[in-house]
Amino acid sequence: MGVLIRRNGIVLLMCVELMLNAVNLLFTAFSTYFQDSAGQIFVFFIMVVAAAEVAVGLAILVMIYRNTKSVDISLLDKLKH
Amino acid sequence: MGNYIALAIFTPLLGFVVSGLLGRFMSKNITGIISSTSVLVSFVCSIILFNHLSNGGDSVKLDLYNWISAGNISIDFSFLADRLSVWMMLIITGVGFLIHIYSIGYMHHDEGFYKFFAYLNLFIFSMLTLVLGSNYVIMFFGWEGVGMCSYLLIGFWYTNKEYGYAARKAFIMNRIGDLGLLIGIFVLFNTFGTTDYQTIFSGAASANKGTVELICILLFVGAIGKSAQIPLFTWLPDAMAGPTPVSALIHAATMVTAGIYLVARSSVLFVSSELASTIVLVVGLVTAVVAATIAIKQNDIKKVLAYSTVSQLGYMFVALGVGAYSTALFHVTTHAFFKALLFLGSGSVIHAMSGEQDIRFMGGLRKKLKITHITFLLGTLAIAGVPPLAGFFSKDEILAKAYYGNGIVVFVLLALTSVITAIYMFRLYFLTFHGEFRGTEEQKNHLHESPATMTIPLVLLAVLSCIGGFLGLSSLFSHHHFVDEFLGKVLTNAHIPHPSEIFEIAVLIISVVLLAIIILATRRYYISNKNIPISIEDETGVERILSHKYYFDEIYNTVILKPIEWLSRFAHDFMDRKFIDGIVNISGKGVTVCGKYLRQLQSGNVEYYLLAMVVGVITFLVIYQLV
Amino acid sequence: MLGYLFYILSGLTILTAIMMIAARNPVHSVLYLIATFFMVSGQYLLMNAQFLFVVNIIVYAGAIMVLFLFVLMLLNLNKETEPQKSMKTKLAGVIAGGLLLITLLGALIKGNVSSENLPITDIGLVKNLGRVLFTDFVVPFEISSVLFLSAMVGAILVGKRHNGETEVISE
Amino acid sequence: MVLIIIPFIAALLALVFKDKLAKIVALTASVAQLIVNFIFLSGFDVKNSAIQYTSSYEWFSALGLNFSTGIDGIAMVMLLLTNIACVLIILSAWDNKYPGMTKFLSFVLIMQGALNGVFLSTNGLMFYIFWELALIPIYFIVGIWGGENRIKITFKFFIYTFFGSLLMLLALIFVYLHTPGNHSFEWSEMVKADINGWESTLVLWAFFIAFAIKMPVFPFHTWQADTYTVAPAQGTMLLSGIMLKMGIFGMIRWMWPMAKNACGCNYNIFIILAVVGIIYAAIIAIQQNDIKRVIAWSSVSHVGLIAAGIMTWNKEGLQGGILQSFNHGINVIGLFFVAEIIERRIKTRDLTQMGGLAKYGRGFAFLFMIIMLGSVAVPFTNGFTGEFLLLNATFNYQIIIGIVSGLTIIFCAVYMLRVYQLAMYGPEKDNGGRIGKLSWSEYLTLGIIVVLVIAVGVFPNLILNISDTSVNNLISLMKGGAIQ
Amino acid sequence: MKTLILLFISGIFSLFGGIFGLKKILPLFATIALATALGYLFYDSYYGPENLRNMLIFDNYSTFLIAIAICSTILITIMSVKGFSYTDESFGDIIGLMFFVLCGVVCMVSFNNMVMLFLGIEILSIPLYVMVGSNRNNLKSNEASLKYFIMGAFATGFLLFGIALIYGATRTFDLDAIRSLSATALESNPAMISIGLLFVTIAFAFKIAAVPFHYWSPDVYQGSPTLVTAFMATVVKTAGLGAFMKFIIYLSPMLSSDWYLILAIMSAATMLFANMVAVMQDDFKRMMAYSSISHVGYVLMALLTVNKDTPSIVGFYLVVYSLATIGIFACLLIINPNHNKDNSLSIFNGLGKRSPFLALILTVCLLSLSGIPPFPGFFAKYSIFKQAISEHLWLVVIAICSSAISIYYYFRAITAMYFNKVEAEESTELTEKNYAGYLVITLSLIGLIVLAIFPGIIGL
Repeated sequence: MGVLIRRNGIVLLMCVELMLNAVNLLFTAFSTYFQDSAGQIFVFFIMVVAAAEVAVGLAILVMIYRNTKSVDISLLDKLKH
Repeated sequence: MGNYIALAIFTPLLGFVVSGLLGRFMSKNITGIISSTSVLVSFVCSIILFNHLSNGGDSVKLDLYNWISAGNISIDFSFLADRLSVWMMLIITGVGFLIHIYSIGYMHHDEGFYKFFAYLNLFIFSMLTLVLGSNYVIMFFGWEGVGMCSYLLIGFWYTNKEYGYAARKAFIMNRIGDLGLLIGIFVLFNTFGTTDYQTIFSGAASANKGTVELICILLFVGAIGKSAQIPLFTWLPDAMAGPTPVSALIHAATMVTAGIYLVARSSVLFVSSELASTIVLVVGLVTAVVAATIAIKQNDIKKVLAYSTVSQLGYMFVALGVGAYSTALFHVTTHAFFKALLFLGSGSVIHAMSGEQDIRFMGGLRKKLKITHITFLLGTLAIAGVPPLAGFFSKDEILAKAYYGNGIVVFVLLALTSVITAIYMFRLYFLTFHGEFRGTEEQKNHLHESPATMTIPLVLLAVLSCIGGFLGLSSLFSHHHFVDEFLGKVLTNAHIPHPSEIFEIAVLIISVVLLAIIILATRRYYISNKNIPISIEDETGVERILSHKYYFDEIYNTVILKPIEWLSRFAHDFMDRKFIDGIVNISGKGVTVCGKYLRQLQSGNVEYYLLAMVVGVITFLVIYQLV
Repeated sequence: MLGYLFYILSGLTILTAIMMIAARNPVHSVLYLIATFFMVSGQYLLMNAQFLFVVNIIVYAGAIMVLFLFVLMLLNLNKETEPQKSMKTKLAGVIAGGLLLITLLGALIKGNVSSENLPITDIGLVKNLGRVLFTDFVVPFEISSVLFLSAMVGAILVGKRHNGETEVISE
Repeated sequence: MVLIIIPFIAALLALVFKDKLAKIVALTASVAQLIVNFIFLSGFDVKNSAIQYTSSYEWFSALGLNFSTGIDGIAMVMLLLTNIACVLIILSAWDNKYPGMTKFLSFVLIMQGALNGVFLSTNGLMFYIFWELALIPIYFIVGIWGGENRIKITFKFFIYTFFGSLLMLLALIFVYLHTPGNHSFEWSEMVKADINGWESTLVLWAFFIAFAIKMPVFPFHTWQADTYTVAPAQGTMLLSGIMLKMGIFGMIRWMWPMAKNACGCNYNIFIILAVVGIIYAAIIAIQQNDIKRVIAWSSVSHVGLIAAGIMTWNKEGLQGGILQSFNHGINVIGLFFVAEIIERRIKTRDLTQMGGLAKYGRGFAFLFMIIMLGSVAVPFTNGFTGEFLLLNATFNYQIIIGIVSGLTIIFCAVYMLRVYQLAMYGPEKDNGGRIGKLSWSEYLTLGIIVVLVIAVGVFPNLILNISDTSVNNLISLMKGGAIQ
Repeated sequence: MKTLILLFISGIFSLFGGIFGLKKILPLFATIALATALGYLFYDSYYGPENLRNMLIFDNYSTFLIAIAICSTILITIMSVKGFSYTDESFGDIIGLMFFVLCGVVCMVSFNNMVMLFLGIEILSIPLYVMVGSNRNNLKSNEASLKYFIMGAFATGFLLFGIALIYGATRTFDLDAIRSLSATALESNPAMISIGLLFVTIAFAFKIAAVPFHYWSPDVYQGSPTLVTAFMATVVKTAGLGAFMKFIIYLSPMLSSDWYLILAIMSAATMLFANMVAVMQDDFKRMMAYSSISHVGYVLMALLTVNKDTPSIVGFYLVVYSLATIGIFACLLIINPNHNKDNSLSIFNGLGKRSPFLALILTVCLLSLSGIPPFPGFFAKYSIFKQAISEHLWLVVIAICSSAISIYYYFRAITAMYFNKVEAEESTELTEKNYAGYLVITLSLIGLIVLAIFPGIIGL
């Protein structure tokens, strides 16, 4: 939900992380419930991906900030229609 | 014998090709001679055929090849020379030949000389096809062909805009009739499975009565167009735009009688259909009266003759309507003689007057144009019905048949028309040839008699006009009615009692007396009292209506032409552009408009995109759960 | 006992998460997020997923959040600079999110997930997980190296300062 | 097969050469094409109702697409028309100095190949492919060498007709899926497809709309007048002379047998539409001042009659329709070429700006006259026989319809004579435009047309015999007989 | 397997090549490497399907899709000689990333386990985010990158959630197991599995940009450097659609009619929406973006009916689509090598005169995309129609309508090339000779012609 109402790119990114965490929790719960370790392995991979994503995402944000001096996503509307 | 048919038909075609293609490289005389000769050949063939038939020979049939074959339709390109055809052939080629000769002189100064002769030959060819065709389709072939030639010849002097319009009008009005004829032919096909004359006529008796009536009416519609009957008669006076020999040949002697030929040809069908015959009678009668009255007030020498032609054609249709087919053909013959004579005579006058056609500017021509004058006078007497010239006998016969075949009303109206005919013809004659010359000085000095190529046909036709009547002497004088005897074998005449002798004598005496009175009265009115017609605008009452030809053209203009023009604009500007194309364009534009609005969805804002995505997910979830 | 702990932890997770979204200052958001991660780690522990518990704290709370903070500081964004969204957008966001939640819940409630107590197992131990990871899941494990490599290269490629031309085409 | 390949090769070849040489190459190719066509004709057995010269190669068998060709009588007439017309069209371009003449000619040749393909193909999908292929060159011809406002108009034309053909594709696939046994796009298999009830009606309508747009039949005609007007003369000739025959051919060869179980009542609607179109277009033609527009509308009117006649589905109507397709193709090419000649000389197509052209162009006036009369369907000319058969068919179908469509002979006379008169007759306009001498190519083109007009008028059986047996076969097929 | 390794190693080599300034030979190297990878691919597949611990399965089908992707990449690599002119120093990095994306593609289309699917998508996406933004000085590129990233991350959430739910219902990530368990799972946990499937579908829809999850696509296509756009439009689309198809084919027993209905709606909406909006576009790249969205709609239509023909139909479609798209983008790159100039349709004005060859190829490609016979695009589209017509007549009708609409915008470009007058400022000749670009367009033209004459050569 945070993704939907915040404009700050970094906070948006954090919200995405939050979402991933929620999914992680779900996986772990299922995993425990099923007595199946695959779920937890999956969580591990999600964490891997999340880390990679954050790295790239933050790099992009930095690049944007360097060019526009802002991380406000609603200012980005050069490309439309 | 079949070869003679082919020779008769195709020599003029050859003449057309030769004079049309090579004409411009040959001298005018040679062209004229070639094309005249081609018609002469046809004429000779006609005489041979006539001889053959009148000696009791059988009808000659010539099959060329199978023209159209599709499904049930199979049409042979074949010709049939029976008595009716050969009779018509004689008139066409005979009068045609004379007119060809005449044209050599008349058209001598025209640059389109060779073209003119080519067209004339083409016309003769088409006309022969018309009368010789052995089925309705071949006849229609010729029928359209003569219409086309008529179009070409009326518009011969194409640089004049009015002439062009006249030509168009003629063609289109003919086409209206043609449509009727064409549909008639379709019905014939439907009913008899063929259009061959012989098959149809032998099967006519067993055909459905109503269908035959329908066929006859449709055929008559065709005849109305071609023979310039009410309501499609207005083209004929306008057709006078063509060169005068054309008027003589096509619009007096031959083509316009194609309608008569058609009805006479189908006499088997018409005899048994009362309704159609009545329609023919009524139309013919009304036309005869109306056209005659209009002719009184015309000032153009050729227009007077044109209306006279219309009126005389009406006469013939009356004869057809009462079932006296050979009588109608008899009148066709005599009419061909004297009307051709009159037209050629008027041509000679126009030639002398350097193209002037208005009788108000003529007068006193008899001194300069002696031969023309005499021949024209003979023609006038003939058409007025002075015994014993040709017109008397044929008209007299029609009157008698009408009286005995139908009744007193028709008789009286016809007689009245006859009187009016005499009046306008003598008006014409006196205004043209008597009194003072009213043209310009220049025209006066230019007045001259026409060359021999023109006067010889005049003389020959005058002779024919004088003696033509003896082909069908009424029972009063002879028991030998040649026309009736010759044609009676192919035409199914209705049975009409022979007129009594008292009737004949009465008609003879009355007509002579009446004519004498008319001649004197018109002479007094126009020559002695110098009542020269005034311009149309100043006339009042009935005269005005007559001068405006009963406003036929105007009515057609407002009732038919204008609405069609309006409809055309409406259909194009509104129906097509706005409505039909509008729908097409709207469906196209709809897409672009949709595109225009839909692209607004793509606002460029990520938050909004995310939101939209979630909305999409929700929508699908809902669909998923609900459905 | 464990049951109560679960509810408390859950409550706190949700609370901190909401706080994170609601906080004006990005730095506060980060802090709330770290708190959330700790709560989640606690949940892992409750489920006896020890490996995940550790990794979560190290990777998320340790590495990722530090990265966040670092960038925030680097860009000097620790102010309430963020202009507020219009009420309408906010409302739309809330409603959309809420609806998503409701429909999801509605859909899932139909399913019959039995609510028996979770058995305590030892699959979450490092030893067990490691065995699975390096037997069954060795392929993805290896392949995730591609991911990391590309993320690294990418981050450098995008993030490094351009030398030479500095003109920015903003047309 | 050969007929399709020659033009394509020639098209490539023509591209290589410069203007003059390209013209020679193109003309040679088209004449060669015509000769090949005559060779086929000479070996063609008119008594044999089967499709002859069949050949088939696999193209994309997974889709049921084979390169199958064959000629029956109907196709033969159309091929003749196409190949004669293409010679005329290339000849008529001899005096034109378009920029990029070579490209122009190669487009014309591609078009010829595609059109031959359409008429030759006995495979449904191949038919469709060539059908579309024919659209592309004409799009460029009109778009590149067209007149004012061409972009919008070609766009509309293209999308409109493309939409129609997509419907046809739909119908073809639909029929394909109903062919017995292993599905096939071969014509002989497709006619056996078992489609009934409303499905059949759908197929019928899909085909009809596709073909009706192409022909065009009222009310799908709105692209036509504009496109004809804006296209360069040769483009218009291609469009009107040959392309619209694709629609007629399609109706006879594909629509009718494929949707044989559809209710006959649909044909009532079609015929009424066609007949309305006859009168509607004729009335509009009366008032147009652009000579090409008049001819365009007259084309709508004539085609309406052909469509109405065909859709009575009796032998006379079909034969008349085929014959008239041929005739109309020749006549309309002649008329458009006449318009082009006038435009070359006096730089306008506005009838009100013309007048008295006959004076300094007698030969031209004469040739124009015969072509015009052919269009008016005067006996001696080709138009007569066709219209006679067609009108007879409509009349037998329904008296009122026959009479109403018969009005065409009046209206046609009205507008054609009007054109002739305004252009050729009357006093000369003082804008200095005169016809003068025609060049040899102009004479040759018009001459060939005139000879054809008269020859077919006098011996219509030349054409009718070719298609006779095939039409019989088609009719017996529709009546449930077996194909031979 | 060997292919995957080869690709990865080549990627690393390229990275180093970039560092050590071997830019000149990098495209050559990359092309050779890709060709070798392609060779290995076929070599491996010759010995039958290869199963990698139930994680990846290289069968004919995935081999074919990988081959498409690699071939497309080869063409793009050739173009890259001039294509990345805006950046010199990171050239090697971009080539390397391209290889990594290909690794992702390999994982995606041959996945046999949800983990691999997830990892594949991420390996594909993360380098792409970077590539999109690789023109660092262009704000449009930056913006595109960020948008793509944010939305991509969001979509990843959906994918994970979906996988989690499927896991919850079936207790496994293995595709075969899911398939065999599906019957019991459907009984015991219908809601969970169906919603899980829906979420995964949505993630796929996002990746292939189907309406209404297409929002990122036009912006990103427009903002990216042209070559990256070409890459995304071909390789990434191929991968996304290939994976999605595999997903559907494997799990078809689990997919309810409701699910198919949603897919059908998505397909219809995609075709209509994309085509309608494309009509109004002035920017060529954006127009091509919508065009590629609309093609997704057609492919989705094919996926509605799963039978033995589906893979070959989709495969054929993808080949034709990729060839034409690359041809178009290559032409665009030749015409407008300057990445910072805008790509409005007017750049094509008078191209028919300026460069007939280029115009010809562009025309052929556009006609092929619009599905006009006898260009291969027609066969592709046609086979889809044929596939769908018996069950989804309404959808085919919509497809046909939208095809007719699509003519409109494809022909706008053609019109511009041939019919529009050249304005003075645009009449500049194409000075710079881009031989690599010409090579590429010639190759794609040959490919298209071959496919037109022998459309049967591609069969699985």
